[in-house]
Amino acid sequence: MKRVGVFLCWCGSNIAATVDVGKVAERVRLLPGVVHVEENKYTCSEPGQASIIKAIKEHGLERVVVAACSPRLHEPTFRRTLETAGLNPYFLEMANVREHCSWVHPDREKATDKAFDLVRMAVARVLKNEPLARGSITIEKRALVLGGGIAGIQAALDIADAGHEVILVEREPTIGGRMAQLDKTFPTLDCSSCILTPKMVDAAKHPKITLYTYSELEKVEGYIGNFHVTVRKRARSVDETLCTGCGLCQTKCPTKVPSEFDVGTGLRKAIYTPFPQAVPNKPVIDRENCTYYKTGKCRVCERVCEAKAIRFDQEDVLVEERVGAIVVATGFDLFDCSVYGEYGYGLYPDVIDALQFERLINASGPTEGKIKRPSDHEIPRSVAFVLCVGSRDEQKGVSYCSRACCMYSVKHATQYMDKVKDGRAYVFYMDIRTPGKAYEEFYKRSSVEYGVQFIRGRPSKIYQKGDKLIVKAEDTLLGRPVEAEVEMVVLAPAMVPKRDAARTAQTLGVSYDGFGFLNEAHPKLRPVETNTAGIYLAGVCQGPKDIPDTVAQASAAGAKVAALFSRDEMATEPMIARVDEALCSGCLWCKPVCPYKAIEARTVTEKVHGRTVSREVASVNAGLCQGCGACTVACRDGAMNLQGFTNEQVITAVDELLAGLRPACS
Amino acid sequence: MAESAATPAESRPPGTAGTAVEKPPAGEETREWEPVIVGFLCNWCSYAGADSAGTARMVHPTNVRIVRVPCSGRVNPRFVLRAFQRGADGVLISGCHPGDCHYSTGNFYARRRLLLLKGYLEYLGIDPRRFRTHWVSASEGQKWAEVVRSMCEEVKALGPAPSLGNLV
Amino acid sequence: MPNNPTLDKNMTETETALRREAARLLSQGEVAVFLGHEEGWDGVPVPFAASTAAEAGRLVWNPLSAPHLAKYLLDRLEGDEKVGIVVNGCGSLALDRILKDRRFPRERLHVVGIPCSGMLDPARVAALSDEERERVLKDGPVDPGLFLDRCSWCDVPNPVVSDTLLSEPLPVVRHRPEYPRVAELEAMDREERAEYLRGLYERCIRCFACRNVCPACNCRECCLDQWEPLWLGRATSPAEQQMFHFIRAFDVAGRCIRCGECERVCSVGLPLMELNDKFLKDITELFGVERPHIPADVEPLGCFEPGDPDLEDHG
Amino acid sequence: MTDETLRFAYYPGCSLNSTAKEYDLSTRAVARAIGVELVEVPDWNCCGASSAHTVDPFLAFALPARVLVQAEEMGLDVLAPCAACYGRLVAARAEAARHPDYARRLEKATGRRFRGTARILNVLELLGDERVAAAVAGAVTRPLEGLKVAPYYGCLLVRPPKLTRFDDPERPVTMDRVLQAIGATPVDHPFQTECCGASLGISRTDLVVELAGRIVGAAKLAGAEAVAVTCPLCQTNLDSRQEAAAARLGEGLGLPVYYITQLVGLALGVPPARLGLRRHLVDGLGLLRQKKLA
Repeated sequence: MKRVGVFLCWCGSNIAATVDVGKVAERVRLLPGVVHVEENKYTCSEPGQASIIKAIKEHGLERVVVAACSPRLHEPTFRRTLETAGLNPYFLEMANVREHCSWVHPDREKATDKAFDLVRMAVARVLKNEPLARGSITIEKRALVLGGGIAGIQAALDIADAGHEVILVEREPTIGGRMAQLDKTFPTLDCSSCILTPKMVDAAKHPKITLYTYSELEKVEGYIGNFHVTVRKRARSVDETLCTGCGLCQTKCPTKVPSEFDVGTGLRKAIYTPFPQAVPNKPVIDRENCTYYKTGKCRVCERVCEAKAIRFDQEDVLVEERVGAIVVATGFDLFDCSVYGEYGYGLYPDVIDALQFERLINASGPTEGKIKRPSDHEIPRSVAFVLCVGSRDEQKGVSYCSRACCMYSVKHATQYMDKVKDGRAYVFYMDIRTPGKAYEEFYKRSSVEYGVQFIRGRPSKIYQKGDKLIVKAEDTLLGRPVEAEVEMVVLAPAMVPKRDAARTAQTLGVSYDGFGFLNEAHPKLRPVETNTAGIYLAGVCQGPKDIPDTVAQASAAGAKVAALFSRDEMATEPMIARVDEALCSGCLWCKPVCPYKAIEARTVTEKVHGRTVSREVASVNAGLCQGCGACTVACRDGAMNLQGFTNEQVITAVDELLAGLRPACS
Repeated sequence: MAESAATPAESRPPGTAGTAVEKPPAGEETREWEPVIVGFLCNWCSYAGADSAGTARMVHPTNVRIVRVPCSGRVNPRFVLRAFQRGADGVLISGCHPGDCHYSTGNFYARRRLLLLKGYLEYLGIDPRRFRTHWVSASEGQKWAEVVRSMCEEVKALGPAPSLGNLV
Repeated sequence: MPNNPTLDKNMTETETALRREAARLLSQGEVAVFLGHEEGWDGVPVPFAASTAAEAGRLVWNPLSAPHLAKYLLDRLEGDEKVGIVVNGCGSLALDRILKDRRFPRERLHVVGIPCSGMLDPARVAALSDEERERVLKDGPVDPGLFLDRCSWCDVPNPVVSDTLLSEPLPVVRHRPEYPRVAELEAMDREERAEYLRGLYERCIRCFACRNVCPACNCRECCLDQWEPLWLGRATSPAEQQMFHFIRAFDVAGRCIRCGECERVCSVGLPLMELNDKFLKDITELFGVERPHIPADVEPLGCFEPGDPDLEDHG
Repeated sequence: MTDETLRFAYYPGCSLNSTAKEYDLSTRAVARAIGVELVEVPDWNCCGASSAHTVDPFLAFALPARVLVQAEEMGLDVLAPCAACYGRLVAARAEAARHPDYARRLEKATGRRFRGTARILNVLELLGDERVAAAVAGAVTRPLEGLKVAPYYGCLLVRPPKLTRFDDPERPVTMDRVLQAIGATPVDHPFQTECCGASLGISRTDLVVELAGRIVGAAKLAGAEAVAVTCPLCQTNLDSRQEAAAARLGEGLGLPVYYITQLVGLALGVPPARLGLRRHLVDGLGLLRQKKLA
């Protein structure tokens, strides 16, 4: 039997005042395997640790039990102590006799009994501990950033500035994302594109950044430090290397379709760049709407292109890249306001959503910044802004607050009042939420200086009466129903995850919540990491936020990646699942329960009765496994075990506890 | 005595909770019977929650002996039946709240397994009050203390778990 | 909803077709061996592996061809020759179980399927008088009580896995399984039930026949045979027997095909399906799996719904 | 299923037996014309609407549940044309799931078991059913061409959406489709699901006149010549308040208020006399004759 040393900590009086440590020591001495018992006033102190090292050497200890505080506190400390003494650090067990015992059990006798039981279980368990070794994996110092909105751009720039290569993948023909669609940003009212476009250009020009626009993530394999990603570069039908971005093709193209960028408030051509400042400033052909692709005739763009850059026969290209880390910044969609039938969105032309309003007030938008209502292009003399369309509504929408709508609606109302001096702006709200620097002041100014009227109540109905819209609501501050007659209504839709957010999450192997937002590893302490090591989150794909928060999170993700890339190798935790291949039947029922996709089939070849046969077994990817152990329970024959928490160890602890309780029983 | 027990019974020192009713150790007064409850706690939420209870000095009964596991998804139902067989008066499993699992989905799988187990234990004749599952987060020291208190009271009222055979 | 099992009137013809098909497969080298039944010493069919066209002539198919054959595939894991096998509806579930558990490659199989309207329980038939038995096996009519229990609720008359069918598929009426025996036990009070089950565990002699016949118990090495950890103590005691049957029932929970073979082969006649059925019933009630005995690509314990019943509800 | 005759347990309820007789007549006539068999629930009782659930929750459950039990025993799904009856029946089925003891108490009281197997349909669900819609489309002999009708769903049929699970509670479309199918022109107006105030008919007549007037007024403003309804209370209310509302608004209203089944019946060639078209306060026949539809 292995030689066990037990170190009983007093923790000053924290333990010793309640637990009779001497009595515990006396009983522990009799336990099988125990060859050395020692009490320390503070085991975690320098002298305490030194005495462990000394005892290991003097008594030839092979296993160590420390009965002290919670292992969550000092397990790493004592593992290092063992390592210093030349023992495998995982030959340690701790008995938590402070948090779980002395601090909560004032009855000295009972606390002492329990302390002994805890040590007894630890001794039995430590005898089953196996030597474990940390592994190491090399790190490919290149990052993939998924999504080219402000979050992706910021993360990419930060990582690239730290000296690492970045691959920035964007689905749309240009980077820029939602922020490019906005007019001004609250609360400072600086122009969105004025602050965004320089960053777009920086990203495109950066020597360390490779830009794949009009491209999508196809596949991800591997694990932290060693991801293999496949990106589909969709056919632009334009040779980017030849195109000069002159824009002649767009001018001549005869086909007009509603512009996605203008959210249907304006038109674009079938060959187009979404907006003039697009990066790269090279058009794509929208094959679904292009006359040539539909009828085989036209080719006007090809004729007018002096650079001869049009490529009707271009095909999608799959690009494979090796990266060490992935930043996900895939952004969001807006809630479909037509779910609220009572608001008439989609039915009454002058009921629009907030993003459409952004395009209407944007100087580069379809109305060149003049607020004209869609039905008759007249300037509305009055506008109602309706908050929480979808947000905070469990009946029809989503339960959460979308965080930015209060502020941008206040901004919209302010901008409207600024442009239409004699106009009236009503904001229908449930609560105005202004948690941000200078946000509350901005809100105050909107009513005091600009005369925006705030009505606390969620509209119950919006309907057309002649050329006016009637907004019915209850003013809950006055306790009275109100009906506002306005000429335009702007709905503030909830921010919702991208339509395909769940698929993205599944491709990446990260978890997502019931709405489809990607889950951070810890809501407070690990807000930019995911539970899959090496994958980080930035921006609204993780949850609604405004631009400052998005940029902050993106930089945080960038810093995480840079920190990871500061080393050539990283150590892996050995307390992960392990397959006993001799036992494994290869049924792979362990595979679906693994949250990290760490289990794959592997073919092993072996000699049976002189013949070489091969069969499939489960195999655990040490880079992916996080050691939860869910697979061990799915494994019927016990081939899958969790190092550090093996079946033997758990059973031994249980058996020891209960066997010890009835010593007279046989 | 089970063959699997690691050591011969005689070598064990006397006197811990749970022994009094059956055979009071020599030289000690007969104490009130105390149930023994085996607690399987996930490392990230509930074990930390029990730690918080300690840090906040929330006094609760001594009867629960905690076996730390990384996740409630690591708890094999066999462990639970094993504990009952070897004489536990109760088994308590505690993990992160559904949706808050450190490993994102471990406790969802645990929930399915343990739901089945719970029904089955009752089917086997084990009083369902002896087997409890609670979701306790790292910050819920108070809840942990409450859970322990109420379970101990309940199991104590039930008395020693009936022995199934000659194992215990 | 109960089923009304009947005996197929054309079994003799089916038997001839089976022999012909097996002989063809063997002689044309499509399979190296064909798993079926031959007549046993007492007239009850026993599993038989035919290796030649001549041996195929010994194959039988009659109202007592109850034993499932899929598990015998595990004996032929090594090597790469193709294996022929005959299955009826429930036999195909056993086969599908082995396939879904990835314990035998589908491409090494040639499955001959026989739609089945009912099979008799050999033990029940054996208990009849000689004339009775003669009459039952020849031309019926047959007392419904003589059929295998699984026939009374079976709604899988046609093989779910097959390469060739020897007769026309039978009409299928789907229904939700019912578990009257479990319901009966659940209605007992707890102590009464514990006492009843204890009685069963006491009778168990740990022959492991239930495990050996079970198509869902197909591990390379059974955990019950392992020494470290010692999942199952070596002592013979009701407690260990309880552990034995618990481990088995839980391991097949969600994968049990409800064939009842464990019960049929139990050497001391224990009603083992009362344990397996409890899990099947609970899986339906808790997780909404309507027919949990049909092998699926995702097993009930290998998935979850965020809205599964909450465990904590019980105080 | 398509080859079979559609059969439903028919629960007319009190209204269809009295003030809304024409709803009963026209529903049965339409069913006959398209080969849907309606079997009246034997020994049916009041659904308890408007009074029972303000007094005794169990009684509010038991009354409609008893009706459902009768239907279950017939093995048929239930057609309940009255929107209030429909609402109570649907609610009872949901209550049974929420209160298992209710079913037990009911069993004790009536000796019969409530299983909740029967599905409950309102008239629009029936007319919206693919098979029925096809049958109606195929049987139209006199399309109501040129008749501009404002669909009015009222508040009970679509709410609460969790229970009724029928159409969009704010912007329902089923009746529009039915109207189109029979050749009429549905007229969109903003108050299709607004409450008409019927339950305050006696206690707060002033309010009701305003509410009803607003609905009919909006329909008229939108260009409708008539209103179509599915609820006896709505019909009575919108029909009877128009004079007072018109006086208050200072403009004439005078829109006939038809049950949707009356219009469907007409389009299927049922003689007007068999549809109870004379039973309305605002003349229902004049408009139709003027349009040469009757």
